[in-house]
Amino acid sequence: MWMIRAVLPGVWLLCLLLGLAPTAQAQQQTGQGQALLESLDAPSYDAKAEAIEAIIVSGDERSRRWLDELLGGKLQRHKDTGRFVIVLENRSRNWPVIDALTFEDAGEMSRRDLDRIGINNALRGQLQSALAVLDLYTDDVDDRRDAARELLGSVDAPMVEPLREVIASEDDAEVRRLLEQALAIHRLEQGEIEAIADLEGSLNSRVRSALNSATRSDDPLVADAASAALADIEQRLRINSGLETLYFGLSLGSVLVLAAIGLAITFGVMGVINMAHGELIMLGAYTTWAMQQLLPGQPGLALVLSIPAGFLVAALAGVAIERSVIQFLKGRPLETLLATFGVSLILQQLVRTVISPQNRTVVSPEWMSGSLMINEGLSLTLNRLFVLGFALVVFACLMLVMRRTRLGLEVRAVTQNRAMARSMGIRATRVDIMTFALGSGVAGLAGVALSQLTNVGPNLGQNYIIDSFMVVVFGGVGNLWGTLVAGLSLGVINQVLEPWAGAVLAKIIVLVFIILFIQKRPRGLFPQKGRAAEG
Amino acid sequence: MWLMQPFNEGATRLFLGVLLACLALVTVLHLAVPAGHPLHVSAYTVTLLGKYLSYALLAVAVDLVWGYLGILSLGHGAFFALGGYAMGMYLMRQIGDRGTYGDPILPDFMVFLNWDSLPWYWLGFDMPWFAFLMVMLVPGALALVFGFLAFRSRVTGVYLSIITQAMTFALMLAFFRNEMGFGGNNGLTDFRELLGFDLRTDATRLGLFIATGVALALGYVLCRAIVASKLGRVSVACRDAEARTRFLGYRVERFQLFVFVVSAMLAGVAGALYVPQVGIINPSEFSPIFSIEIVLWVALGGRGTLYGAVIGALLVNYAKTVFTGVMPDAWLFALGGMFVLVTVFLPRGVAGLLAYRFKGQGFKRGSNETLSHDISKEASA
Amino acid sequence: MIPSNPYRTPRWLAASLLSAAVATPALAQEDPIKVGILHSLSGTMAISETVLKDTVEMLIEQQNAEGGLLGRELEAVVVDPASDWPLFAEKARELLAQEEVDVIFGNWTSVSRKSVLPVVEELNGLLFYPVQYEGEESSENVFYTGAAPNQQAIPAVNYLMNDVGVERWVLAGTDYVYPRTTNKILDAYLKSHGVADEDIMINYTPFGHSDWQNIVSEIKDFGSQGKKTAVVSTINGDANVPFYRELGNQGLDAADIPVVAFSVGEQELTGIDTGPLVGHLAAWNYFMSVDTDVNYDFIDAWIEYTGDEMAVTNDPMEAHYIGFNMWAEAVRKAGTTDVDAVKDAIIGVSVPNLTGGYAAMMPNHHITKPVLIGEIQDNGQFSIVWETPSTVAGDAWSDYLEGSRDLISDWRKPMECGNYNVVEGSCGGSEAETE
Amino acid sequence: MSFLSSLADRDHVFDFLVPATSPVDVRHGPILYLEDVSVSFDGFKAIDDLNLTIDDGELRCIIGPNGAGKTTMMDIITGKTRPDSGSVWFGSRHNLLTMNEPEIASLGIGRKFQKPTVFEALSVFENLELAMAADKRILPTLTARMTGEVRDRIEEVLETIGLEALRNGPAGILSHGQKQWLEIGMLLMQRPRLLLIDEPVAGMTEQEMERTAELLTGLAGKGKQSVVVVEHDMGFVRSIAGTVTVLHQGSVLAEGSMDQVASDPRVIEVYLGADPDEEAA
Repeated sequence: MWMIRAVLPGVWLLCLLLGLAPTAQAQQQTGQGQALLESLDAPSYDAKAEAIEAIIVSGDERSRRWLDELLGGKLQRHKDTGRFVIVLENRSRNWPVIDALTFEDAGEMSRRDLDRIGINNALRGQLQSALAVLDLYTDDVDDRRDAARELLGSVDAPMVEPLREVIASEDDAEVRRLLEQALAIHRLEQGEIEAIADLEGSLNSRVRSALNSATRSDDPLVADAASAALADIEQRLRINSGLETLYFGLSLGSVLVLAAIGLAITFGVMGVINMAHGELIMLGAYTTWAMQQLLPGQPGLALVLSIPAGFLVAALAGVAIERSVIQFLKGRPLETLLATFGVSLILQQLVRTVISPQNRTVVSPEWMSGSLMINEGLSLTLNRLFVLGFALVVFACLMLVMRRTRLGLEVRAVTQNRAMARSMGIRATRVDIMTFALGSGVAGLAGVALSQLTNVGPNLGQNYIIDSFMVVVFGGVGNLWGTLVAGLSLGVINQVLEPWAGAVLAKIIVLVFIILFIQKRPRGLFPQKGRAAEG
Repeated sequence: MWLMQPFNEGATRLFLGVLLACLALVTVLHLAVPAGHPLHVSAYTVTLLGKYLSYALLAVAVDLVWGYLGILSLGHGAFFALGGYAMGMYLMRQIGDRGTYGDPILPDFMVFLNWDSLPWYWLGFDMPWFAFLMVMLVPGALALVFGFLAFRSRVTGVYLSIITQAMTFALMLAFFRNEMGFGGNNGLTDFRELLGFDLRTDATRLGLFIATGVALALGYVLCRAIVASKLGRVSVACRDAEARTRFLGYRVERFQLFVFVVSAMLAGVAGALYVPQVGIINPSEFSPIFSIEIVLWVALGGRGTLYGAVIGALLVNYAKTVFTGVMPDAWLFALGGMFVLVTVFLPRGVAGLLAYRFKGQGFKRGSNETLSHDISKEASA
Repeated sequence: MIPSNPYRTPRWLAASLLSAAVATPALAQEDPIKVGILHSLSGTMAISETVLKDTVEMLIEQQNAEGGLLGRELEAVVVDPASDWPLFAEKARELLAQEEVDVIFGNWTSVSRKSVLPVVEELNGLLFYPVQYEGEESSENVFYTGAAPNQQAIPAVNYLMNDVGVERWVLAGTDYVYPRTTNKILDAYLKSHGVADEDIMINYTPFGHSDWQNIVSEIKDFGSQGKKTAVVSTINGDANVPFYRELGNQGLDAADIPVVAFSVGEQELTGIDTGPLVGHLAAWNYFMSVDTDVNYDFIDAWIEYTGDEMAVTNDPMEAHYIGFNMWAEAVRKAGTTDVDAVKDAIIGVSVPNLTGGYAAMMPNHHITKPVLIGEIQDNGQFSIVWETPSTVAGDAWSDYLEGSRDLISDWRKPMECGNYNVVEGSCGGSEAETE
Repeated sequence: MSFLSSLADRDHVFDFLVPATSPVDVRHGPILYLEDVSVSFDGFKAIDDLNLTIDDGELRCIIGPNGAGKTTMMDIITGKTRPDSGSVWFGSRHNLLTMNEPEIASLGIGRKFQKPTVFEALSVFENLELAMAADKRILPTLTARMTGEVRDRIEEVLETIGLEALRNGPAGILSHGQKQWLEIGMLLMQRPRLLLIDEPVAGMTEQEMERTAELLTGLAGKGKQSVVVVEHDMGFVRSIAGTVTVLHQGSVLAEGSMDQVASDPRVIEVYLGADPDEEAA
């Protein structure tokens, strides 16, 4: 293994520089290609490694494609004919394939007859860095940066010289810095103490690994220097981790807020204890899944579309619930709790029987996966970042609706004095429907967001219903601001506790805290004061 | 003597009569009628009924606080489970060296988690009297502390319901932790004998069934006695017009606390009777969903009429048994539908229906239209 | 549905609880062989267990197509324990006492097995348990067709240690008995192989844990200490999706810190976007991608049965496949479905598994299995990167726990003991007095 | 020596043993005494340093437009609401601000709500029974028995409020006026020193009003109860005479006989002129 790691990318780089790269002379006898691939189809991974090396050296222009497909596990071989093919789509039983040598369409083949040319993590790692080297020559700066980052910790003797030249010709400072560090790590591995200077202050985890292993070096000087550099890095990391925890907290909080805000309306404003709220969230999530099924291949678009769709579906479901159950339970909130609990059971089992008891896959679009790098040590996961933003937007919109629109006015009127509102010509029933639809719709939105974070399955709802109630009650029933503050603060508290208390204990502590808090402030963070609130 | 009061009530006499008759009937049909005969009641059924009865006792406890005190506790499962754990710990100690590892003191799960000695809170549970005492004291103590805090600061209506839910939820998470020393998710199981009786014999099962029935009868009488006393009337007063009751000079919070604790203890007893019959106790009994279900039994049977709670508990659980057997894939529809229909169309539950027939003592009070008052109050909370 | 179900009478609604219960005679139907299926169809475990119910039903169908067993029809008796542990015990009792089934296939979680165990032992039934579990148990009436720790965890760790060169270990699991025990065994095993204390990080999370931010970043940090690091995950079902998503988003790819999971199979992956997970590992005794004809036939049959082109198979399904065939074989051998006869007959029975080899029932009621390590592919399948040269026999009592090191289990006469203590030379514990 | 004899004397009550609920001390005249009381909800001043003195045995009417703070004032006296500032004394011994509702109630301050609140699920008889002045701790309540004298007392009150016939019916079925009376009856059962009565004749017929008027005037008097009536109905107020206090925006606007206040220009202005914070509170 080690040997290959050493040789592989270097060789690749060398032949690039010697100019026999994918533009090289066209030795197009498929014979050679066949032979190269034959050698790939070897039992041992060492043999495979050598084969890969051979492919690289061959400078065959198809090699890049081959390596990519090999990496993706799509390069396969027909058991009987021994023909090499590239699988295009490998989900059902018969797979469309193209010829691996000519890249021409080869119809469909049954997965029974195909042998995958397997690689393992070790090989994968090396292939990646090999391909990374290639990317050093693309025009896109970001690709070059990623490539350079990929090379951290995988530089070796034969690469050093060529890399130097690359650095010389590289115009992007960031890429240069990264490559310098890559070299430095290599030099450090050779025991060069000066190398440490180049690594100081880098928060990149691979750099830290390198330094860490350097601290175990036999040369005491190197060891000390390394640990010194490390200490400095750790220092910076501490600040980072502080920020990180805060972000974690806010992100968890935003989830809680999203889940609870719909409840804050149905429960806080209408006084309806909707136990099916969780299932409405679930419906939103399933809508996202459905949209992605309808629009295969473009998860991003599907996700965007499912925002209105999710809202609608959940809202309609809400209306159905309101008409069929809740309207009969006016002024009996605790009864609504019981009835809607029944509804939630039904909805869950409905999903199980109609769709499936299994979880469904919801794909994250490109622009929502990965993370936004603030610095080498601190990066914010994109999906959560989006959810956080989404939560705030939803909240803002709700505030607008409640404060600025006719509906909001009527809602507040009806909740404060039904009879009075009626006599002033407000159609209370209609308002009820609208309010409940609104709350449910928001739940649907929560579902859409949650589909990006967690399971989309029949149990999705149950996992959030209790937390949601906690948040609303903690924040003060009937107060949207309360819900926002409560959700975010609970999230942060939880995440701050977690590192030293552990996940379970943290949650318990939070619950106990809520209980005690309610003792102190029986009406939550932002209670409604005055006689109106009294029984 | 106030405890004897209920025996003068027609309704109570009727209820006790039916209950005891059923106990006798089942016993006879189980012992006298030969197996295979269509009228034979199998040991399986007996245990099942025993389980239902312990649920019924639990429902009575909940109805006492919800029906008569207007406190909707979504955390009574916690008291039930605590009682169950107290009993479970006793049963675990009874296993002695017959566990898989043959350790004379430590339960199996402690052995393979490398506990070298019993944690302090397991001490004494080898003595039945102590364990049975704990069955009531532990839930009682929790109720006392929790209730004291809650009622003192006048947490009412929905707020109270939600924090009771928080309480049981927190306890569930806590008991899931293996460090707690209660067997974590697996809980306590593999029980062998209770007071020297082998739990795996039908005779013991019948005994447990009868014991549960008697416990239910006693619990019912106790609750009726409380309800029929002046204290019961004060509770109803607290339920319907808390402020007014205060201005009459009653310390509402103390009355609430008293009834709450009594109810918690009853729930504990129910749990203790439940465990040896189902053969396992684990944190899932703490789950808020279970507590909500209990409330549903009461609502379905008819809130504010103790016997209604009993009917509700029996009906729902029987239905559950039947459905999960007859329509495994669809039983949740049936159950869910049942809850919806009853709450919407039978606001007074099954008891409401019965009430049209008889109009005896104890049927009048606490029927639902009189509840509208406190509920609209809860609405504003 | 269940023709012989006593509750079928619509009377139940009208009739009071007792009278109806009284009117439920224990019908003893002679003709069909009754096979009880005890898997949750609702509640949290339905996600994993429903397919197992379908699997057994399919196997029964096939068996009947081949003319049943001993010339008798097979008949499935399905009940729903609803992921509710006490209900498991109750339903087991119903199956054995009321329905008088001849064998039960069922359970997933350890706790459900533990709650069923006393019932099965008391009523002397047969239970085939298809899921990998923590070991430390051997019952006369239970047959463990899933993997014991030495058939999954230990080989996986060996692979990581020797082939991947991992030196630093994160043992992450859901807080219940299976991960606890497995991690204890692994901890002991790793230490015995010279892994230092500070190179092992153990972490437990509650069921359905959905917020992994902190833990993943801890792992990330733990992994940046200059030693090759791997995560051994015993995280249970539902919690995996958010866990893997977080891994992907925080940029921990398999090349840096591989995760080897013991509870994530094809079924679970259907709920995950596997794109970011390519290269992470799982250790099982069967993968859908196993390249044998018997497996392809099984898959085809399964797709036929479910009518879903995308339907996937997984390890517990294979376990049921093996268990069912073993039981059928034993019944043929014994010429009767009588429990005791079958119990004796089944030891030593060996049937083909789906990976091209054979599975044999050991005297300790565990079976022999090959151990496969697979890497997750972008299509939700695993590509097998390593497998044990030969099959491994399941070990009821781990050699790495001092509590059970000296215990062995052998249900053949004359020993007939699930926990024989070779040091004291006595059969300590449970079965001693029930003989 | 006298100390020893006092020890011997079993009826002697030591000062330090005198409980807070000892008879109210009215030697200095006023039985209720509010000074500079202020309270505000979310910035809105419901009571704005209010000063009010009720003499022992006095019958006092308090009028004022909505939002004048009448009900809030009652809340403060009965301990339901705590003022932001000011002091409230019952007699010259009891500082009401240090007590909770039950304590205040057992001191002998009874309150009738604006909206008649009786225990609708309980029978009229039971309503009165609960109101009865008695040991209201838990165990005594649990074991309480219906004695002859209790029964007599209840019958007596039933008579006063004219509900003998409906004795056993649930209070829920009573008419609005009857509920008002029942509530007053419950106050009487408490044997209070001070009665706070909020809008007693709201929704009553003429005759009912007259009966109520008699009832109230009958109650008040030296050594008996002092009565504070909050009422909108001028006719009724005039009919029961007594001193009238006009509240406006949380403080006293005018005080005196009905005729005096009726002729007071500011009062007229308040009642006729549109009030800025009509809907407030």
